[in-house]
Amino acid sequence: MVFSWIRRGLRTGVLTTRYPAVQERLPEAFRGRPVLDASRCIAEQGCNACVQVCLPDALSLQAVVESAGDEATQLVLDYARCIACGLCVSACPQQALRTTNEYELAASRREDLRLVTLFAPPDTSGAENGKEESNGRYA
Amino acid sequence: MADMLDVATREASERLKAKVQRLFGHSLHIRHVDAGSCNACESEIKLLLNPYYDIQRLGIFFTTSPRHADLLLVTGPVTRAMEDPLRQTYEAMPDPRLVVAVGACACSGGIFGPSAFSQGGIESVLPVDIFIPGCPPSPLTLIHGLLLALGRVEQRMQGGTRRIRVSRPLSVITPSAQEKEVQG
Amino acid sequence: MTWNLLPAFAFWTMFALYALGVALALLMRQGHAITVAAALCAAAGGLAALVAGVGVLVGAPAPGGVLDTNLPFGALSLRLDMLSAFFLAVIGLVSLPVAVYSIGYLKHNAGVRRLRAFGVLINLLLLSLVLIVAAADAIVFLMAWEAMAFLSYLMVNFEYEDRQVIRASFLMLAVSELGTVGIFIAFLLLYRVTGGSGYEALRAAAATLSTPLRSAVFLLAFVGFGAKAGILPLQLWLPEAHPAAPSHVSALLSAVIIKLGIYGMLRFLLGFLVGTGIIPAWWGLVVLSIGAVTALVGILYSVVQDDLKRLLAYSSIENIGIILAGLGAALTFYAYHLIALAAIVAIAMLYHVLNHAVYKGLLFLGAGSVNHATGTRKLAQLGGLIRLMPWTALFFIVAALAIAAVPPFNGYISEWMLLESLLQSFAIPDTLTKVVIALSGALIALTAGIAVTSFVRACGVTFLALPRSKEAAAAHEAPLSMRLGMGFLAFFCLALGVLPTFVIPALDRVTTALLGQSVLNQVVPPLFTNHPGDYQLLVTLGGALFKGWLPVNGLVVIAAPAFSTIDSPSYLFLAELLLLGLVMLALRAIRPLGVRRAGRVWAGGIPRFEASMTYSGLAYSNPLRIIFNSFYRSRVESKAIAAAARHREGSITYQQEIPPPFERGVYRPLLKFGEWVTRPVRFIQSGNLNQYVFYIFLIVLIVLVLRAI
Amino acid sequence: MDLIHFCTRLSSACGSEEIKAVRPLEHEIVVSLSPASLPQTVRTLREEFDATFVDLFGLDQRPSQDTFQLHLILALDNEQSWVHLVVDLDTERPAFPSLMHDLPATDWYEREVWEEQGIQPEEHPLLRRLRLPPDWPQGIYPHRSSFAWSQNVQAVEPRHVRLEEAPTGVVDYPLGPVRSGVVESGHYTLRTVGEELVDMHLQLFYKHRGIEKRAEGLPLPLLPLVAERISGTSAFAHSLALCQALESLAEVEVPQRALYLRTLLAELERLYNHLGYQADLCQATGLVVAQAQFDIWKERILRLNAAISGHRYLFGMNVPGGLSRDLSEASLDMVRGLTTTLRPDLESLGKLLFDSPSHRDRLEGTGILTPQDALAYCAVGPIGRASGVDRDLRRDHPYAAYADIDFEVPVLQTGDALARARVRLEEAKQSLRIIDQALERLAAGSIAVPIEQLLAEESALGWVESPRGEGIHWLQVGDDGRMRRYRVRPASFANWQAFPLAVPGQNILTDFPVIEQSFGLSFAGADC
Repeated sequence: MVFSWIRRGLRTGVLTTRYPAVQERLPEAFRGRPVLDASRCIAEQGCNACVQVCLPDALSLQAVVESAGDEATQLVLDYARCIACGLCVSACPQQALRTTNEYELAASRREDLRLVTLFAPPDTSGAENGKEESNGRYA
Repeated sequence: MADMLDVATREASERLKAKVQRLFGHSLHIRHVDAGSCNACESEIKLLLNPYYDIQRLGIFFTTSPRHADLLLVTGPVTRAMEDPLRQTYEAMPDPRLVVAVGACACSGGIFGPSAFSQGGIESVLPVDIFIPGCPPSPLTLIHGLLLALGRVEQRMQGGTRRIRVSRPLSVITPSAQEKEVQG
Repeated sequence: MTWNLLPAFAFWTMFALYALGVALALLMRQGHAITVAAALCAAAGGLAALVAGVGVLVGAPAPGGVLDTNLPFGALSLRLDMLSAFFLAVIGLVSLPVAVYSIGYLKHNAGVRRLRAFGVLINLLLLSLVLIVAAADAIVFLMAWEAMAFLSYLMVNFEYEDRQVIRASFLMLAVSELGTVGIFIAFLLLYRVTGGSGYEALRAAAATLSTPLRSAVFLLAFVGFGAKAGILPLQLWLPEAHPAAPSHVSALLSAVIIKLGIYGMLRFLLGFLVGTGIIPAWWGLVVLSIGAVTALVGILYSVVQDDLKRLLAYSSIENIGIILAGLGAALTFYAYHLIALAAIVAIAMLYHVLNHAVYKGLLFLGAGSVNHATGTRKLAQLGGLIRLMPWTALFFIVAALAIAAVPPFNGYISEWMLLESLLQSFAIPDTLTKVVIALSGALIALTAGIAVTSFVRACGVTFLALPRSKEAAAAHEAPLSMRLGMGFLAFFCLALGVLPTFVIPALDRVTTALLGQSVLNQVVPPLFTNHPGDYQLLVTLGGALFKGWLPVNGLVVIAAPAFSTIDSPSYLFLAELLLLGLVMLALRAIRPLGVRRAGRVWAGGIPRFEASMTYSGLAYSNPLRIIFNSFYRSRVESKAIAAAARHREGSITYQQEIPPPFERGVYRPLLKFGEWVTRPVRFIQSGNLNQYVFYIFLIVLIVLVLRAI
Repeated sequence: MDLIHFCTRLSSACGSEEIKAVRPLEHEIVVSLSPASLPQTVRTLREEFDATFVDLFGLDQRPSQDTFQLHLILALDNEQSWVHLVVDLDTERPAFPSLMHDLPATDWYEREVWEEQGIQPEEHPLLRRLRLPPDWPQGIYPHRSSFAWSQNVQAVEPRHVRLEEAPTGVVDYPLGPVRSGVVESGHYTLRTVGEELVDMHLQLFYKHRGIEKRAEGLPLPLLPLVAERISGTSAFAHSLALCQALESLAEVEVPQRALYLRTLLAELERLYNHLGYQADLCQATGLVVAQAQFDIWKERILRLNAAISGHRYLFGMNVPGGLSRDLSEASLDMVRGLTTTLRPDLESLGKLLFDSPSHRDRLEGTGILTPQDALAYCAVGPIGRASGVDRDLRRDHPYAAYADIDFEVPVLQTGDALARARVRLEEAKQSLRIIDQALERLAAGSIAVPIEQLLAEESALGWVESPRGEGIHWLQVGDDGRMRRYRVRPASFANWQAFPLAVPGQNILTDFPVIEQSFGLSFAGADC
């Protein structure tokens, strides 16, 4: 009896992942955290389709007043709240949202899980529009 | 002034964390507490011990008593009834000790809180060192989080603000759906 | 006066002190003063006894004297030979602290009459005890013996309102008298040979008896004194009398009085019968096997008791068993002319007598102060006392460690020597004998194991965890006098354990006197002398540390010459101290990380940790009960709830009942038989005083007539 | 027999003067009656129609109509339908006669109604806190319509449950809420004398999250998210039950393909649960290799789930009207691959497992739940089936595609840990059969129908045989077309009541972990 178990165990061989020494890959289909392609998002036009379907309030949208005094719109994506249900992705009219299969998501500070996208009015200095200036997130 | 103080405290905490990582670097004992999760997180945490992940190869073990534990692994949004037991468990742990929030519920309350029934995240009860988001976080995410607590891997997530210049005019925001829900 | 006259002086003042005690108790008026005066006299007497005993043991001339009377049975004589001296020392060693202890113990007991009674009785009782061992002829012995029986009966009866107490003390008296009959006949059998009642005469008489008659004497003495010592199946009075008596009395009972049973046996077996040369081997085997069984049964019942003092009483039975096993082994070896081995076992046995007197006395005093502080002896109601009465706890735990034979305390050395020497049976040619000895050795070993359980249980449930009743929660530390009494004995628990090589020479003198061969140099190799002989190796191994500093052979003990299995509690103790120091240093060296916090007990996050959640005595011993249940024949009634009742949180009931040993099997039938036999002669007990006077008159008449012809 | 005929029988049997109305719906007979006649009606239903008690809950109809209602749901397995008793209660002093004396199983339900709705069960022997936390103030009833999920409830001085004194010498061995290992939070008080287990008391509901209340008022697409989180390891089952209820309220036909895929996914969920269960049981008996073997399979299935559905626990698959995503041919092949490799392995594993003395001896005769107790406490699912309760919603009240799939329902009579383990293993094998059939009958087609809105002011019942047993979801929609009242009766809630009956008696302290694992109950699954 014992030996048949041992044999079984031996026959199974080694399955153990070598992570973190070797990176693993989750299946492509895996529904991980959503990421926003800001260039496609039309939040500044008052679209809040994604926010509407976000049960845990991971997505929120509010107006802020910039230092310059002009109105801006900010879309906050809080991964600490996100339950990766994927509803926002299907809700987005612009396909600006997609889920990823990244898995190294842990963070030591709450702020690190909070990604703010600020839609500011056109820059008088004529920088290229629709382009991201600072980039945080999954480095 | 305020942010200076914030900086000071952060430095202090960083120093403590560094010390902890030196100490626990190669062996860590975990006490898990379920503070009201749907048992998916438990299921994933248990699977860390199966042959596919086998975290013991990384020197990480689960212990029975918080007296032997270095790290408190908490799941769930901290329901009212679990608040005191959670506190007690934390008190029962020797210094220095780490707290890791597992899953959206523990990190922020997720879909459950704050409400009449739960605190909404363990941050409102205990100081949290590591947040592991996800619903539930996959075992690999858990391993990453635990190793991050030990300073054995790099953090990948970085928050922050990115600014998009848009030529289109800004229009007025309609209030988001959720406020409506809240008055039930 | 020179030092070697001191013992004789002490010996005679001892009697005076006891007499003084009695007188003061009778004359003084104020209650507490009576207690103090009487107790101090008793204590002083105890000290004197100790001095006299030890003095003689270390070589002072033996005091003694003859009072010639013209009574029909000749002269009354006292003499303190080695054996007597040893037991006198034991009596002194225990009675001194017990007397001091009683001062504090009785303070709360109001009632001058009662206190006066105590003052008189304790001194008389001690007087009778010392007379028993100091007696040098049968008459004095028997008179003192009867006095002891009766006085201890009165002492146990101290709280005579309680019917239970009356019953218990009467049972004790009855069994004791039963024994006395045996003893009396044994004496007569020897007496009628030469007509001399002096020990020398009796010894000589024993030599001339035929073997069957000598065996008869042996059996009578063994059973007669066994009744006092509490051998199976005559142990029944112990677990009754000990809880009934006030604790200082139970201490005397257990530490001294039952030992006098042993004394009597030694006097007869080794003193009278053995001295004559050949003895049949079966004597020893009988004593040995009965001893071993007594030990096992005693401890098996000790471990399941809920009453602390009853628990201790059963453990006394166990220890008597161990002592008897030693005696039996000694006799067996002697029968096979292995005198050296016999002497070694005898030393171990005497050592155990001494040790048991010390730690059992201490345990009873400890139980006494627990009872004094909480008003209960039920384990189920005690708990958590170590915080409330730390000193008592300390002393009790020391005694418990000693009785569990944990070095460096005294129980260890004697039990180790005993077990070692039981392993020597291979030296005996006869196979059956070997087997019996081996088996008894196994039983004793098992006993020792269970003894640990029993006393871990006793200490743990009494002193650790949380108080299980509000009485226990309101406990207070014992008054100074009681702590002094206990501390004195606790000190000896350690001293006798750490310095065996100071004790063994004295014991060796006793056995030499009895068996005629000294084994001192085999048991304690002369490492401190300049020619250690065979033990050169030990010397080079460092056995001779402290050479020339101490007035002893050495600090190393060899229990079994054949294997030369060696131990030295003294060095062990030093090592332990060293280790302790190192640990302390280590602890100092390691700085705790972070801050040190005192938190709640961890119990899984429940709001309150309560006494009901701590492990109970019943639960602790239950697995043992289950294992040995075929022997206990216990009854368990447990009602698990019906499904519907559960919703009313219907309470559960759990009852466990363990009848005392042999109750069903032996005593009940015996009792019935006894009643059946005595029915025809009941008329003798009419209750009419005149009739009793008439009986006495008749007896006297008969005696005179007998004397005339 | 057709429902109309049945209803007439029913009303005649129960004495029509109390029965106000009997209204046959599809699979459901709604009977409205007065409180007084409740016990008699229930007795008749159970004795003459052998109906099984399923659920009891209260309903606060205010403000729309000014009434309190008590709802009882009983299953008529032979008629493949449900009896739904509706009792209108007095609004001032809502009360009803307690059913507990006939039917001990109703104990927890009545206590729940009492504490969460303020409805008084008369002559209930022990009205004590059940689900609400100890610091919850008296007189605040979370299931009254006036109460909002997100409102702030002031904590009061906690009132903890106090058990009555144990007999002297009997130890109250506290276990939990924070217990050894990675387990959910719950508290046991084991009453033991050394080894013997004399009695045990159960303290659950440390994890009360107010899920039912959470769901109320949410828009349709978000509802499954809540249902999934009742118990993560039966997420698919619960969301399925909810969706079925919603679909019957929307009166839509779910496309065939979706039905078959739902069946398939539901069985995948059952499979990984039952294999994980065996692993935990092996852990309890210390059979490490076997534990590893079963854990490996569990992980493989979870990975398969992730690959085909995007989530290891199948969250977000069910949507009202069908499924959120189709399974590609590749995915289906993966499933085929799994079944073909798993089937033989499961056979040999099972054989090896139950032939291992070290394992078997710990299970045999341990923690016996007698058939009588199982019936009295309405034990459901594998637990019930191991104690002779021959019920399985997949067979007795078919849903999804189970009607035209054939499979066996293993039932054992002994009710000990071994029986529970065997039933679970046999079910796993059956699951493989079901998956294969689902795979071969799977036809191409759409996987969901859109749902515009729900019938206002209507209610519907949804049911599912979750891995842990029968799960019941009942919901009522308000005039705004949104959920007004959501009621969930998960499987574990029913089975936890039966659990304490299996512990005292012949078992010893070290049996307890085995007993606990052999029930394999979920705390979250009991408490929503």
